[in-house]
Amino acid sequence: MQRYVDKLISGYVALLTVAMVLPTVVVLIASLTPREYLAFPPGGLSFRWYGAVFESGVWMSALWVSIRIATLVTIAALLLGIPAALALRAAKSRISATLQAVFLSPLMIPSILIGLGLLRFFDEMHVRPSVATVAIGHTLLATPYVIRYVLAGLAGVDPALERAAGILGAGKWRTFSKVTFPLMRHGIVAGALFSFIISLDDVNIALFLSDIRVVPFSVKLMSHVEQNADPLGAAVASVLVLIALAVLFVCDRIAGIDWMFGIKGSRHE
Amino acid sequence: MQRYVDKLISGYVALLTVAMVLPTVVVLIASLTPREYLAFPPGGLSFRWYGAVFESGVWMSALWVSIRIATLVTIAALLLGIPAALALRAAKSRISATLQAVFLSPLMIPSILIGLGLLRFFDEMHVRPSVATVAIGHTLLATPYVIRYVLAGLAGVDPALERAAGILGAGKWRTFSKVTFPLMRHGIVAGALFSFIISLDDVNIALFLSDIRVVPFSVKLMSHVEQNADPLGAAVASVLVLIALAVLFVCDRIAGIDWMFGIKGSRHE
Amino acid sequence: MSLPLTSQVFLEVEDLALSYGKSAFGLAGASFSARKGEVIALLGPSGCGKTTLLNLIAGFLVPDHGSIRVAGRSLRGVPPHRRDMAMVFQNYALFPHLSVEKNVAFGLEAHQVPRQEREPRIADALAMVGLSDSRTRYPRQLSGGQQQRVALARAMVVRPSILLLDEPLSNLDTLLRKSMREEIRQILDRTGITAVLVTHDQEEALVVADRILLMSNGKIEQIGTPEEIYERPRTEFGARFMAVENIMAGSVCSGDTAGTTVNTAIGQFKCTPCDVVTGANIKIAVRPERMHIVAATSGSQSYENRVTGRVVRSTYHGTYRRLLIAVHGMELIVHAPVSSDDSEYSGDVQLTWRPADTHVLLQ
Amino acid sequence: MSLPLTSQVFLEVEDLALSYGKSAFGLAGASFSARKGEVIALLGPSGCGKTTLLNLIAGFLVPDHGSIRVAGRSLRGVPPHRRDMAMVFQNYALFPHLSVEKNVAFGLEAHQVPRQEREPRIADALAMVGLSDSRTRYPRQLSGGQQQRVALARAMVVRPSILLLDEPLSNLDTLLRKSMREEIRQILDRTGITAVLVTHDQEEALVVADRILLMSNGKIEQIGTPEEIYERPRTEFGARFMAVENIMAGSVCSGDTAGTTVNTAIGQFKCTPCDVVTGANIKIAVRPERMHIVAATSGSQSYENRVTGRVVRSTYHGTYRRLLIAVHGMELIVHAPVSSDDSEYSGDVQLTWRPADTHVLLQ
Repeated sequence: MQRYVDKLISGYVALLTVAMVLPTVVVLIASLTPREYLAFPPGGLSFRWYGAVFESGVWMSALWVSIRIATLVTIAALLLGIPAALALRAAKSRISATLQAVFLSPLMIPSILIGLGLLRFFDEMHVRPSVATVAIGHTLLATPYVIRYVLAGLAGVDPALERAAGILGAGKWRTFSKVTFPLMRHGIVAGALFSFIISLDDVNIALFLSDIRVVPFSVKLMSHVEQNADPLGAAVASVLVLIALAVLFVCDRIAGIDWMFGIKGSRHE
Repeated sequence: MQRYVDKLISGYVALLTVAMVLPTVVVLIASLTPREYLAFPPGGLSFRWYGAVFESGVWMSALWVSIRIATLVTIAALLLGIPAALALRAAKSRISATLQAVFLSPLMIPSILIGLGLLRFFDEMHVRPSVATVAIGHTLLATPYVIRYVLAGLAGVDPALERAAGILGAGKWRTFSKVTFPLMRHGIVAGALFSFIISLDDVNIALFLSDIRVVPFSVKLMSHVEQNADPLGAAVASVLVLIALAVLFVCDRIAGIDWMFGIKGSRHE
Repeated sequence: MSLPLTSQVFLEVEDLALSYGKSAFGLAGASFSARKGEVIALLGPSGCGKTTLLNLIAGFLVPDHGSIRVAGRSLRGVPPHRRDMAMVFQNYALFPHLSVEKNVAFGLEAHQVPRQEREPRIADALAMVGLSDSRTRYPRQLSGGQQQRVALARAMVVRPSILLLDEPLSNLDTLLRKSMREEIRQILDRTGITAVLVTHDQEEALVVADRILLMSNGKIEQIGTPEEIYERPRTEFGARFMAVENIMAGSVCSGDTAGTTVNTAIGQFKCTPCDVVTGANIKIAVRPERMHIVAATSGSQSYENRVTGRVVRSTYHGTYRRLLIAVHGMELIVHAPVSSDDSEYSGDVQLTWRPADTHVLLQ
Repeated sequence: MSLPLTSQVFLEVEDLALSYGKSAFGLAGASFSARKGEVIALLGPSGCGKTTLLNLIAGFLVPDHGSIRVAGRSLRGVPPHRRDMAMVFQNYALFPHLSVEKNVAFGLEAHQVPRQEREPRIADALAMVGLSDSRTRYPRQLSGGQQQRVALARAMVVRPSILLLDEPLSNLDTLLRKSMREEIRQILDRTGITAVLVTHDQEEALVVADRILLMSNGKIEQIGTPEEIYERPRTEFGARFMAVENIMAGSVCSGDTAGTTVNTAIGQFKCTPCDVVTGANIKIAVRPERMHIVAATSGSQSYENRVTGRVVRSTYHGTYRRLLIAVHGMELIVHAPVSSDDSEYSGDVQLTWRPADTHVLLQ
């Protein structure tokens, strides 16, 4: 009986796994077609469409714009989010709960609205679309994630450890740099990872805050696939996935990714 | 000294709070303009553009499509996500960590890619765009959130409680319904909330998987604001926010929202 | 090691084993039995397998081999909820979302006790632990001691055939722990229930149990009544665990049914009788409170075993004074009664103890 | 309640208070002082304010009023890291991301001890706790007892002026707790450090401390040496907490410097002298192990206070037998030595105890 249930669960989990990765796999395979149209099965194997992406000045400059934006966003979101998380942790629990709700509210708000709101705001201020305006929009989107992950990282830091550092002679800064920071590092890395990828993938906000002179990669991808069904779009989307995987790999080197996916606790518990 | 730091932190937190809610507030206020064009400050106060939304058959049918999709997505994501989370919890920690990474991977994948992949897949299968195709796309996006929140909810359920129920004579089903479920309820409600709102707000996937006969609210909003700068778009975006708030309110009634925003633990700890 | 089967045997555990890796701590072939109404303590240090054994009895773990029988019926394949047992958990495991009365009612509902029968049984159980006034409160509103009582009431109310207790008192303060163990003993006596108690606390086992299984490294070291376990440890582990702190290596000089004589580094001592051949290397053990101090100068009452030593350190423990005494390079621990004149516990002293308190240990 | 100021006074706490709400448990005007090298135990049940007092001394909490002085210098406004103290935490609070040696080195680096001086001090500290072989291991790889030792080494290595210990042994097994408290006492003795120990365990306080502050409800109930606290409890709380289980209400019959005579429901008893007026309602307390059984028939040695009763229950505790004895409707607890013939502890017995063991309690 128990064995039967175990098999059922295994089967179910396997099925769900396939469903989850299916779209990605379809696009990755389709992007390798040698044909002129998007085909699945691809009917061959070729890097021809990747070549087209990497040889195109327009696509490469869009990619460069996106990477610049994502880097700015990551830095800004960390600079805003880490102190906010530390303040929330120190605050009384009632105040903290309210502020957490406020800070995390962008998770609940349609990104179109954030784009629209900032567009109006920048218009009023006579600020012209640029890498910076897109980055500001994405930072609003990314900061809640940083706060969330850093708070989760801090939750694993027993305050007794900071007291122990204090009574052993460590001032606030030494306590933070030698005890708190190393123990919450995972949270910061996870926040940075998500910030980067959110910025890289966003279309809705970038659409409002960029213009013809500043076209991020994902916006260009969106407008491309809206008008064309060629394999170039699949190749571009695959490039996005590959960049995400590269960033993930770097983060894994720094802090171990098992932690990011949640629940099962940090390695230091 | 300490007081000075406290004030600095308070000020910083206040500033960040303003920045976070700024775009939303700008749009909400701008949507109340009586004028023909999107103005901030609005130069008056009127529900004229809301009237225009609610009196328009096109907008209302789009809203109805969205709500149907979001409801389907919520149900499907819960049906898929809850058993997956239970299986992940029961699995050995090494297997579980790997599977969690797989299940949560859609969080890392650009939604454009998911849309593109499913579009190709449905094309191959000769499935025509419908409410169901959009719902399937959103379910792929929403299920990882459900798994994540339900796992977080389960993390607060001490396995000793389930053993206690068992030795007191409760079979597997009674133990689940009387002990595990009530204690993980928050996680389920949070997962449902996020599923609903993700579906309501998504544009990228819906764009690929819908067609002219099935236009979700947010897709219609996107195409509207791409072409018009009138206050109607602001009013529509505000309606989305109001729906999100309404759902949030319902969830709060069911399970208390303080829990959703994370970290500070459930009321039963 | 199991008792002979009699008509009274109620719980029988035979050669029960679980390899390390399947549980945090393994168990290697444990056998014992309990009569109806008997309270058995599984006593040992952390990691000795006592909790594994309890979880096997409860059905939370499945043994590699061996059998468990209750009233002659094998429990192989029977899930926990059909074993007709109840358990008090170390952290109480009260349902946090249910009130005290709902916690207690849980088992009655699960066992489908008729509705009209439930109320009086809940009232009785809560009265038994003195918590009739706290019915509508929630576990988080209770102190540790009160939570402990609710856990006990919740387990007892289902009238289990066997009650399992997993370190039920380890989360309580010293004082509360002492009074709760008396109370638990009385409740067990009054209800005549068969119980298995897991504990790492020697005194708790002595006070609560009818019989003690002393465990170490996944094995049963000794089974016996509290008196047997305390007074006659059979192995060095048992002696150390029961706080017999003076253990000396020696060789057997002579032995008959009246007693054994053993040569040690600090002299020749008379011991309890045992079947060890002359010349064998063995260890002997003497409890600190069974060694008596006689001031070197006085000629007061003394026993057959005697050595002279020097007090190295003396600590006050309230009921007794703990003395570290150097005897020819060996250190002995003596617990001496606190007297108004502690000067007799300094300098050179004579130590004396009875042969009956000098135990030969199995290697 | 504070000792007279002498040149030796090192730590002085005066009227220190923190209202409930600012900390989990409040503290109402505590005063005491400690001489250089003295070990003070803050003893009391959970919630009595002992940990609050320790955290105030450490500087983790800021008092509402009152002062703390070390060697004459006020610590008002001095943050924890400038107090030149060290602390051993209840859960050890070892840095999980640092190896054992890095944990121990932490305080030396924070205090900017020159690099060449650190290595020998780390080696000494680890040798002191017997962990020289575990330098490169991480806290999670150590047993509870080893973690405890690392915490001690980490605190001692900085040579603090005052060592604070917050329930350092409460997470250990009974047997390990007993041996660790001896070891801690020896390390404190050897280093001559001034220490404040928080504990809820009576015997731990008796063994480790030079003086004990008995606390209850945020107040100091009694300050004294282990002997004073154990032998001469002054309040009913103190008596109960120190396991003086026989407490009887009565009224004073007569009294002089030689002793007091008190009338109780079960007879008239001679007590220790005290300044209570004749006729006053008071309570008297006698420790269970200071009541002696004389079989009703025999004529063996007995003391001035005497009653006759009936053994209701007898439990075996190894070192002693705990007897519940009914005396004219009152129940007395007696801890009697375990004898080979326990039959004398049943039926009607005569109880006897010394006036010196009969304490009059302050109301």
